Amino acid sequence: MDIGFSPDEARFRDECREWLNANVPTEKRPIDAAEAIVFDKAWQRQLFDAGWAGINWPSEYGGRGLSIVQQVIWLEEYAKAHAPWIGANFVGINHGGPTLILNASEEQKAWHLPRILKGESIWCQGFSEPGAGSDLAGIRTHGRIEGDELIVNGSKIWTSFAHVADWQELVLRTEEGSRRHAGLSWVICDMHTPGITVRPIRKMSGQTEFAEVFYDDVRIPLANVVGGLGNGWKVAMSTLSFERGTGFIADQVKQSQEIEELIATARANGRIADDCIADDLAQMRAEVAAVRAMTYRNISEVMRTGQPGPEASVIRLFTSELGQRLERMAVRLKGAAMLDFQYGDDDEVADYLRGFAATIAGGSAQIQRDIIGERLLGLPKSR
Amino acid sequence: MDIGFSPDEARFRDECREWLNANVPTEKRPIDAAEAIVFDKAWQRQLFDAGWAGINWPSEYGGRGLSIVQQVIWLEEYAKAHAPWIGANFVGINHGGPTLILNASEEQKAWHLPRILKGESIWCQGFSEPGAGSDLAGIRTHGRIEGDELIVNGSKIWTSFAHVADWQELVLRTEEGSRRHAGLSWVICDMHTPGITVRPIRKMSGQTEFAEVFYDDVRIPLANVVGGLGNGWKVAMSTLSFERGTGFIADQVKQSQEIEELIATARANGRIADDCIADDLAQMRAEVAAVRAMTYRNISEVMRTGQPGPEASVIRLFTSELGQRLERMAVRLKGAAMLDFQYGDDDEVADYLRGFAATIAGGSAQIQRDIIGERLLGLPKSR
Amino acid sequence: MDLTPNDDQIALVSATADWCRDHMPLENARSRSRDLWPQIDAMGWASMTGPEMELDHATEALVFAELGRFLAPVALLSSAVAARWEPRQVKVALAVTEGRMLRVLDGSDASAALGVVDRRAMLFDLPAALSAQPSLDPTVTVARFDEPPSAHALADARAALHLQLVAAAFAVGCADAARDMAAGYALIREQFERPIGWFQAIKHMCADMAVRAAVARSQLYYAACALDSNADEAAFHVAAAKRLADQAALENSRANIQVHGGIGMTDEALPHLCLKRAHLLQFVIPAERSALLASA
Amino acid sequence: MDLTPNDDQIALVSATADWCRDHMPLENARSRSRDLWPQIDAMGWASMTGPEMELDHATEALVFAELGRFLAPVALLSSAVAARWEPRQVKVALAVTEGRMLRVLDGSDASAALGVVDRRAMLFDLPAALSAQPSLDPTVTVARFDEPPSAHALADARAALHLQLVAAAFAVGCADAARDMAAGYALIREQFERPIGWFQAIKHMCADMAVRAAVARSQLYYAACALDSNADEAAFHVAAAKRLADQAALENSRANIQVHGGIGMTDEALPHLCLKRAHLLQFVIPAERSALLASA
Repeated sequence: MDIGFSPDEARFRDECREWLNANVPTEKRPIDAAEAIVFDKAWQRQLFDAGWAGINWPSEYGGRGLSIVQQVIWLEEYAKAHAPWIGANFVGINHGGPTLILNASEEQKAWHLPRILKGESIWCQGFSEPGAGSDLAGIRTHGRIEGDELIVNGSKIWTSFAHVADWQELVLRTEEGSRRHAGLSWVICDMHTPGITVRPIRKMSGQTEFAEVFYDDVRIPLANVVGGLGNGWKVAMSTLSFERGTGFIADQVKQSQEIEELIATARANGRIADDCIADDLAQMRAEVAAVRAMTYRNISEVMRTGQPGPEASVIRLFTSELGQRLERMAVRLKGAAMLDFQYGDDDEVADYLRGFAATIAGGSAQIQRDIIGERLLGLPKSR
Repeated sequence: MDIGFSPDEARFRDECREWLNANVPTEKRPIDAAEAIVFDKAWQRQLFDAGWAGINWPSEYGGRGLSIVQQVIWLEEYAKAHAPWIGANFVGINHGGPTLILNASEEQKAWHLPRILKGESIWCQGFSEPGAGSDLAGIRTHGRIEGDELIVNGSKIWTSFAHVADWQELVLRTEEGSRRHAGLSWVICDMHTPGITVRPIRKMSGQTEFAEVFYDDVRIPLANVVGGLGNGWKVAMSTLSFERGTGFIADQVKQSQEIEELIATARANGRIADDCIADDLAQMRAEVAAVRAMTYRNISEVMRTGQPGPEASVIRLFTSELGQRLERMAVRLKGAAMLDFQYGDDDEVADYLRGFAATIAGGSAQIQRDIIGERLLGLPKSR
Repeated sequence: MDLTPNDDQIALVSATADWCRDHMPLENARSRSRDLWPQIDAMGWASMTGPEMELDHATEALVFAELGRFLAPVALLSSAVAARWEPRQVKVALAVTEGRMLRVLDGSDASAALGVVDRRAMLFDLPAALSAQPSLDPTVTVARFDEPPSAHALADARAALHLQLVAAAFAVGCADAARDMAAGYALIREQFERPIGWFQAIKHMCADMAVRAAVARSQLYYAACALDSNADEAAFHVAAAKRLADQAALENSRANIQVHGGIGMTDEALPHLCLKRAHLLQFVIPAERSALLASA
Repeated sequence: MDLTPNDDQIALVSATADWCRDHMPLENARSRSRDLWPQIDAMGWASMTGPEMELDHATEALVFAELGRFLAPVALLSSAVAARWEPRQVKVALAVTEGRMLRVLDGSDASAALGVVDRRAMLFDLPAALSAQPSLDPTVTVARFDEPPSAHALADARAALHLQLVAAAFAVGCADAARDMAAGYALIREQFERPIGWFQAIKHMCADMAVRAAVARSQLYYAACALDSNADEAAFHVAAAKRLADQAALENSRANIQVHGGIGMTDEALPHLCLKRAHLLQFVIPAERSALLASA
């Protein structure tokens, strides 16, 4: 075991850093949704042109075909350089693309992957439904096969970027009368198809980043099914493990920066003289370090076996709760200025309010604990 | 609402205090079990003779027939005077006796209650079994009716004072083939009956206060059944509410004393300079005060309606966890001297180790939360 | 000794709840009209312990806990304190000080604001027109003063305890509201083909909310009685009530959002209103360590 | 960069576990014979990073976590540190200092004790015969000195970090042992006609144990590597590992007793052995706030 990097890797890190130092935009990512999308697309294109998009994606689809460690190095340097959040490209880059790489046909990959990397295709998710949040298998949106098309009816919710997306990774029921995990399919849905209505939902932090999506006799070609009809559950699950390979890196580096900033703030405003504050900061600094160690262990596991270990679910749960504690500390240090928050502000209070999602979205903390108890410890399934 | 006491009550409090000041033994309750039982019996007799036993028990059975508030005042003054724990008389006074008052026949009450108050009858419990801890309805110990006797076989566990007890409140299955709550009976078992074997169990704190009890064709007269054959569950539950009327007072006063002692200790050894210690102490002092308020609310409810409110289960859960936090603070303030603990010591470490029982015995913290969720909030039963 | 409300108090609490449900439902908390305050004023809540009604703090605490459940305007807190210790018939805004900075909450139509500096209640004079902005709590506006306006201290030291007590009562109400919302949702929301309240993970989260609310409410009653009887340890008991009520309000509000899942994070659902109110109340005389550790 | 054990390390850990299961099972922890130490010594664990074997701290940490799972004698910690920084072939007891008071743990057949004073590792000379008594941890004896005996500091400042690291490894093993005991019991113990591990209340308690153990173990690996590479921030990483490992050991031990219920509170069951060991390890160079907040 060692925590050092090879000379090649060190050189690669230097290259990342140099390019980022020279190219990270000086202006902030815009808050306005319409301006943000223009910004996101331009920045993704710039990354692609310079060879920084899809570092560990296959080179035949526009990626660099490099190792996961290089991807990790890139993400670490990216965060350290305070490069902008990839915003609207998030789902395509971190979720839709990886799912296609693992499950899609040659045609599907050849068409979609380069467009994702270039920032030409914006993707959104379509998993959760009003009646199926933590219980993904409770999906009721359904597609009836008619000729070579699916006729889709139903609705999805909590879909980020729905109003700007070109494509959606849509999981729906394609076998009438099927129940739970059976009879689901994972489909590429063109968001410009007639019959789709998007209703934005405002968060308690003021943003309207996510939306409800309604499908009224929406026609999707059967050719857009990924991984075969009825295999939707398997396809959706396959991405989770890909996502968990490097998906944690960005969060981890962000938390490393946050804890140092919090310590600096507490030193500057004198609050660190309160031992309770100091001890919480000390504790979280140890925990943030441990998350990096866990993430490295997980990546080492992927390199060794091609699969993240079962402890990926531990990272997910622990990171989400640690993130919330960091955000709580940030507002605690803010004092009565917290009262001045209003919708439209993009500060520690907005982060804190948005951060409630961390233990809810993508499987609540309760579901994560079930998974850990059942998969890591072998306890009996209660559901 | 008011927190004052009437002039009569204030006079009663003075009487309690005067007598206790003059009569509380100067020597500590012995640690040795055999010596302790002699001590406990003598002290109980002294209390009875002076009119302090069974303050709110009916006067026809040797009690004083006074109000629950007077009982509360007595218990408060008792604890403040650092009067000895009633030890071996605990089950008879706090559990067996109250159950008899609510459920037993005239003959049973007339014979047993005065003996309990005088310290002549030592009682022990017989509810839990190796296979039925939190799940009391899982009881398997059974009694076969033969003539006017029950022939009992099975075993009980976690029975405190089993080795010194004269009588046991024994809950067992008297209907063959019955399941769960049905077919149980609550029986007075003479611990000197042939066929009873007691195996002491050592706690992790070193004491052997509790034991496993085995029944091998033990004959108990049917006349010893309390509340009717097959009504054991109802009889056992009836006591819980009685117990919860005043049962919390002694704990509460003890915790009030503990927190003041902890604050004094932390001031004396300088540890209070650590804000984390100071804040934990401040928090627990607030919580101890709240427990008194909750206990008073509960007693007020009993006075008003004859029944403790459903929030008695809240007091139970909160007090047990608060007690553990107080004990943790005590060992934290002890520092490395904690390492010197050995079996036989009766100090903060022993209290801490014994204190694990608080969230396990008499219904685990998990069961208490189920009860609160179901009975207070009306959530669906999960078991 | 009696820590249960009597029949009169029960009737008053129940009438308060009825009025709030009709005139000030939580669903409308974000869009309250300026006419609401005169109606509230007419109900007399802002002068319960004042010279006309002369009710005790125990009754006031019971009613304010109920008002707190509906996230009633925070100027009720400051107005009630002013009405008792320096009687006036007008709305008094709530002041929060931090260093030199003064924040005036819920200041519309108020000519003064009441807050506490160094454990002493102060009345700040307000200019005729405040430049108020939206605040964290959507039911409240905030106006900031870099330098505090002219002010005078209230003569009686108990005024600060009074403000801490009614703020604690509001927090208890907030904790209750969050608990009831969570339990109500856990009963009707289904996942995995069962109400989510069936699952111990949710059930125990709700149970802990019930525990926090019950603990805080009990101490609130005791503290109110201690203030009524001018007990020596009133300052400790009120501080203890505030500490436990603040924690119950904040932790219950957070748990309520978690129980609600996705819908709990939206602006249109109600849980965030409790959260934001809970945060606001933390700034109204938080219970200091020293007050809790002071010898009686 | 690789934070997974290699094949050699896996084999070594597995051999360690096999040996412990055969020669030092947890069931016998209270009645270990005096012959155990020579056997342990023969296995070489106390000199893994010493001049003969020259293994790295990463390998040592892996093995010590395994030894910690079986609550191996605590003199292994001090002996391993002494063997590396001041090579000697004898058992070195573990010293815990508090003010002037020195406690020597597991001192039988030891002529010296190693502990840390002001972040500096010290070797204390011991008299020929110690008046040792039972301690909180039934596997350990304690001898008290009101005034510390003669001592000298080890030359290399890293010796103190080394002791902190192996103590963290023991704590990680203790946390693992408690987690596995709890999960194992939750699978076989039935209540309400189901294994108790079916209930979310128990399942989530076990899940949290798994999280704590995984977090602490990861940081242990990182800290060991940082010490191996003499990284500037090694002191921080070792302190972080100790803090998280201590918490995991103590909280998992407590949770394990709760999962076991009544049986968990008895002397004859094993859970209390983990609890008592966890408490002991808290006193071996606890991670200070200042070390965790120090700039790299």
